[in-house]
Amino acid sequence: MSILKIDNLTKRFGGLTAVDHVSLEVNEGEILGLIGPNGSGKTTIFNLINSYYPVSSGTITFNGHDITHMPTNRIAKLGIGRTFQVVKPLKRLSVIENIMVGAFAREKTFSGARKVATEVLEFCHLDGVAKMKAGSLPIAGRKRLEIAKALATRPLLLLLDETAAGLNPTELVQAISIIKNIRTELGITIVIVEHIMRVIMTISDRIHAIAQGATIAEGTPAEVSVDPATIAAYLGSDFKAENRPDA
Amino acid sequence: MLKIDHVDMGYGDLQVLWDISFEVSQGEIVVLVGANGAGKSSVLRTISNIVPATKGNITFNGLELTQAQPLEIIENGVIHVPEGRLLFNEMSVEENLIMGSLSSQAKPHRKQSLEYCYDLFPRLRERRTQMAGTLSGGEQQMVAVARGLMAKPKVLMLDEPSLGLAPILVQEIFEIAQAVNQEGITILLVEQNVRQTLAFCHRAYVIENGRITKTGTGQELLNDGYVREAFLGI
Amino acid sequence: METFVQTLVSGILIGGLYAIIGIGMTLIMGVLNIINLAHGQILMLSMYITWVLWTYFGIDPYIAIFITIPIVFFIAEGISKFLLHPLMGKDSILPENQVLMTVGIGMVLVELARVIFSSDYKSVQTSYTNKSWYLGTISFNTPLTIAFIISIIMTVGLFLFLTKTDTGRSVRATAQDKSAAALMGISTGKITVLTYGLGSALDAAAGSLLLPIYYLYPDVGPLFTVKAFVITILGGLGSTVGAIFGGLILGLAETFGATYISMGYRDAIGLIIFLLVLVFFPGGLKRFTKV
Amino acid sequence: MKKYLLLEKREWIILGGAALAPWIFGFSPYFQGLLILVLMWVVLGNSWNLLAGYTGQVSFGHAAFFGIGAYAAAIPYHHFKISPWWGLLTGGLAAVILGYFLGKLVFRLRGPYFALGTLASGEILRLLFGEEEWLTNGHNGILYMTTFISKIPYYYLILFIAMGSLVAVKVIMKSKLGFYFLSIREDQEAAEALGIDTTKYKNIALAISSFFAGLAGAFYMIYMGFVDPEVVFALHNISILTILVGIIGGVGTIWGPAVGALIMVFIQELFRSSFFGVGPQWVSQLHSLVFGALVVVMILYLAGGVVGDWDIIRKKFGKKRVEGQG
Amino acid sequence: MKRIIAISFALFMLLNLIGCAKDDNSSIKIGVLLPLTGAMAKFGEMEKNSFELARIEINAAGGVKGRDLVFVYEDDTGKPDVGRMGMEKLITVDKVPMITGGYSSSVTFAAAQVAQKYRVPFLVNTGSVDKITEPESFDLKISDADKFYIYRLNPPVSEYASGLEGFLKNLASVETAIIFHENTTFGTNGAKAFAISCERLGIEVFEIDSYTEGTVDFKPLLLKVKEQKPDLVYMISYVMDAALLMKQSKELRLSPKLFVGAGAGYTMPAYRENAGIASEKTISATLWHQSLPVPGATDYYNAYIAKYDDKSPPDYHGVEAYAAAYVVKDAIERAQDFKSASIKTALDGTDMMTAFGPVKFIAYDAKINQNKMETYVVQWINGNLELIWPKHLAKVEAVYPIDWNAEWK
Repeated sequence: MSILKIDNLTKRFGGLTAVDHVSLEVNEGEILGLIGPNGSGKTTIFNLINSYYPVSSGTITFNGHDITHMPTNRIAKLGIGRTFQVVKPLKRLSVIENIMVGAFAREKTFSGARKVATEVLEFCHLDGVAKMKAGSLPIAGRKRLEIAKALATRPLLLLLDETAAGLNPTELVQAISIIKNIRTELGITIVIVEHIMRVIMTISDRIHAIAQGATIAEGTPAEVSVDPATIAAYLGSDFKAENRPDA
Repeated sequence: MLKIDHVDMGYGDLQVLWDISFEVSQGEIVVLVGANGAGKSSVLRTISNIVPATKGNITFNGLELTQAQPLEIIENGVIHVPEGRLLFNEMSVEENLIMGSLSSQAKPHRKQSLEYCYDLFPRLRERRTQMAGTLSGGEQQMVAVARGLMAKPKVLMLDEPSLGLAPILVQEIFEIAQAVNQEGITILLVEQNVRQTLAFCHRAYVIENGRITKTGTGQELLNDGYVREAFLGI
Repeated sequence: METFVQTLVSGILIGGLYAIIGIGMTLIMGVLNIINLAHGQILMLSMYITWVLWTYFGIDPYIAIFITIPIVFFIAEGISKFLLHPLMGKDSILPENQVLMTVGIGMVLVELARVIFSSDYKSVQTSYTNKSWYLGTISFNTPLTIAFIISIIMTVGLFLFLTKTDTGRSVRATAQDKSAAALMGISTGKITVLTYGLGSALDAAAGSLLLPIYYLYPDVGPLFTVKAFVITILGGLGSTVGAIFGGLILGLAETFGATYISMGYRDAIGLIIFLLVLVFFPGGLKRFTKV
Repeated sequence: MKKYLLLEKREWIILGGAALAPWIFGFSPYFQGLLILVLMWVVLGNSWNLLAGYTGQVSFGHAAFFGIGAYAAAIPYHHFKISPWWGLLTGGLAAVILGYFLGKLVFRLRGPYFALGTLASGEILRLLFGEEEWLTNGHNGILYMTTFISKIPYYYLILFIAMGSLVAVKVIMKSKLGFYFLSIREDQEAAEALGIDTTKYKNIALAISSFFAGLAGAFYMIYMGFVDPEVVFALHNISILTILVGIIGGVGTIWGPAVGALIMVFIQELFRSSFFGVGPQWVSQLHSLVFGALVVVMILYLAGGVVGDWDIIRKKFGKKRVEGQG
Repeated sequence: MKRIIAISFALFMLLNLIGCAKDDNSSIKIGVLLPLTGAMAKFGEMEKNSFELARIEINAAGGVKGRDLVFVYEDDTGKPDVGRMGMEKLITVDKVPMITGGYSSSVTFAAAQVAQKYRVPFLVNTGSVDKITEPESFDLKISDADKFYIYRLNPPVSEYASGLEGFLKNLASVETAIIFHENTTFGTNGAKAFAISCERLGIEVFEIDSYTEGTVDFKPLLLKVKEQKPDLVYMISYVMDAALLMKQSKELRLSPKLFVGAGAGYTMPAYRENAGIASEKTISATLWHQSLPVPGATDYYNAYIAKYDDKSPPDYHGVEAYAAAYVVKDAIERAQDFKSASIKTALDGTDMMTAFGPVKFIAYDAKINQNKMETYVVQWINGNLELIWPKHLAKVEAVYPIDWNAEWK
């Protein structure tokens, strides 16, 4: 069952085609990895899914709703949560307040939101810093807060944009376990953009590779990494150095 | 020539670089490779003293860069071509190039430098009056590199010049880098595009989480199992 | 027909004067990215300086420009350096803190003027203040014509400065991309401070040009602050050529509105155009002029 | 920090003090008048603070709402001799309606452009109300003989409104609405991604804000018995002073506008009256100068305002006092 | 937070003490409400100077009932709300038995309400909007003179042009007119009043048009004159706008039969100074002129110039204040005691001569406690402001008709 279906999605900025007729499907309960070199259009695809940019052509269907031209907040209400590559904490609010803002999407009352927020705090291992101002969190905390805020909205689908970048090995392990838990414990479908190959190859069920805004390969991690087209067109020319946790 | 010695750097309470040390010698092409957010660009920003180092020394031909004004650094020939090009979009190509030659040491040669750049990038000569913001990505990257060259660099620091470019253009940019190097300009390159850069560089450093974790010649690293595995993910 | 032509002439002449007030603002707003609510007060300040020069030293306002400009430039540099620049890095809830600072500065300037010069109206009477020349039956006010010519000259001068000199290019570069400018070795802090001074110096020229036409009292400023906004938004931020056209359009719109709609709505017309441009054509005329 | 009916104990003490204030100080109608003015600015300040301080939409045109509120009380009186007291019902409402339409226009703008847009809106209304004499009596303004000689009824009325605005802000900021406002202030894009209809919530913030500003305007009409477009739609004397009240007291704090209003009214009056007639006459010339200088110094050194930067102030001055007491 | 409360409490108490501290029997304090700062401070200053001039003269001559006369000035800053507050302070803190002053119409009216409420006589000397002395606007009736505490020395704005009416009827023959006015209370009411005068005189009014104070370019307005060619242009403006209007009229070579100003700006030396030759032969209504054969008029004028500044001589605003000071003295002297009620009774009986002219508070039309007086017409002739109407007082012959081309050479 596909929860998100992207059909011939195209985005042009002036003369530049940032996303070029990309079609992809995300099945309920899976983790889909979206890979591609820097500037290949991954974040743009996220920005199109939740309507930060207007779509030039193509359609996006989520859970049976056509969300191509729906405003961002309604898409979020429908159940797509996302994180930002450049984290966007609500700086002058405390960590728990940040998460409560997300929780209010489904909760009407203060106490209800607080309850949800407390659960999410624990889930993302943020309970120790609940009262801290979000602006003064270290990077790892901010990345987790980003996930926590999105989780608090109780999404059906979570778009994770480079949540592991800039983390040290221990933090990375923690982040991976959180992401895995999101699927196993909360049953939330995930689309993840990540540069750290190890991360994406180990947690993804399927991989969708793009370069220059266009799809170049799709399949299981094993398939994609041996796909001749990928190696030739993508891995071959855009060879990537990877970060990896020191074992 | 350029010596980075036990440098720490951070923004506020967030430490980004940890005890970075490396050296670049005259005429070399040195590459810093690493994932997004590993701190590669921060190294360059620290060298240009846009963000001050919190610890350690950076010297260039004996000049202490951590104590120098940004303009002083430029005048001494340490030139930074930033990630994402950072062109002045509402200025013409030529004006963008001129902006590269503000320093007292580059200004007298402005005319020759312009000619030199136009010879290197004939396409820019055609588009000299066009607004930089209206150029294609590859052309913009050319302007960025050319703008760096206008400053009469001794060391040219290129931050991800391949960003968002089609493979054919990436090839072209790297060829230009090599050509510039042939002219005697030292190059410090930051790249994610490991295979191609490692293939032509003299030496490389791998940066992870703000620390240097591996070093060697390009070929050594290309053959290194660790690097191969990390990049392929299998 | 005569009314129409005369209205046109008046509109253009007054528009030239507006333009030079607007250019300073457009420079400041473009580079510093703040709304300078003290712009009119700086104008007031320069008018007082010009007035003092005329009254006590007998220096003609058009010559006084050369004295007023540097004085105002240095005062503005001080304001920018010690009052506005320190706010740049400060984290505060309102990003508009610098704007509010200009409000405070404006209040202080007005009240200082009131303490020093009292609230009396001041004006200068020179041999040419009441002169005008004629083309057929159409009259051209002499000081306004001079102001118009000087403002064109100054705009061209500013345009050349911004496009042909390194400092000028640095100003534009800073306006477009601060971090890129810093990489070029430009001290963006210094450029910002300089730009405020430069914008205010243009304002000062406007003050000297305005004095023979108009009159002076401590509260004269806000009227022109609002006009400067309108021109800036109309012409597009940081656009000198845009400011000229913005000034002319405002002058013409006001004058035609006043002639053919109602004099009482004169100021409202400018503001309504302003609001419409702000909301529906962000970028103003800059789209067409590019500079 | 026990709470009794929405407020903390010390807040009740302050309100109690405020309720007794006109009686404590010698029944002097002059001082009562000053207090009324303070409270009116508290309402305006609170109104602005909700929109600017908490929602991040810095309005430079709050006079529009204040003025429309005042005219909502005045126009029916002018044409039909309907008591301006009805303005307490219609004033806020009229301001909300105006806010609805203005919001459609100005919420397309962000940051400094929003500020400019609101500024222009306020100014356009001022000109409009001055010109449309058939409706507003133009620059003659509308006058009416106020109902009470005593200040006391007005004092309690405005105290009630000020309290209402304070409690409203406090309650809102502890609810979903408040959280949404804050998130819009902090990061509009992040807020959208969390499912917040930012346009809708900005409009709600504007509606509440304009309601109280309109109410303050209606009160002004009832209390002063006089409106004129130059007074109630004034850019400097209403719109900008409202902002300065917020800045001095502390933007985005519950008690900031109250403290700011107190400071502004008393400093201005202190100087305007030459230290209440004790000082030399020329001091009165300085009242605006001193206030302007205060604004400059505050923004430079205490950008959070007296309440927002209370900790800094206490550190600087508090210690000495403790030693002195010891 | 507690400290704040404590400090503010202490402040309040201190202020209260200050407010109550002063009381002595050697002087009599009278309140004066004037704009001493803000845009209208120039006129406020002129009036304050005149009050002080009168005070010094009065005290030098033995004061009032053996006490020194003291004026307590309150700055209304040109804003009605501040004016009200100042008024309250005068009444409740300074506890003055009577108040005078009142410059701008809107402030004066707002302040008058306070005086009426507290039943403290308020002698208005400049605020000119009609309703100030109309009991109806204070919810009173014409018959309520004993409850009405507002008095006015100067004529209401509707009568500013009364002298002009006579002039137009007898000396100049005009059939059509255009009226320009600043869009203030003073301006709009003056324009309406003159339109009514025109109706009485059978003059057709082409257009009544307003402008905002501080306009730079009046040409759109003046072009209407060029198009419609009225015989008379009537203008209600303060001094700088007046000068600009005339300068630009000259520039456009307008040639109506008459340019007439409605007092205010058109009689001030600054008008002549700024408009230069363009002011020549313009006519204005005025409430006063120093050459009037009124005892004390010239003396006041000379004394003012001698004491203050010969560069900005006083106009009718100044003499209004000066005269008000003498009316105050007269009333207090006749009053039984220093209480407000007694002073009111004394004011009712005022019938005296001042440098401004005769003062007597009477009831007529919808007004009570209003001093009814003649107004005058002046003309700038060879750079001097000369009285040209009423004819029996005029020392100089009016210049009419006027050849503008010759005048403006």
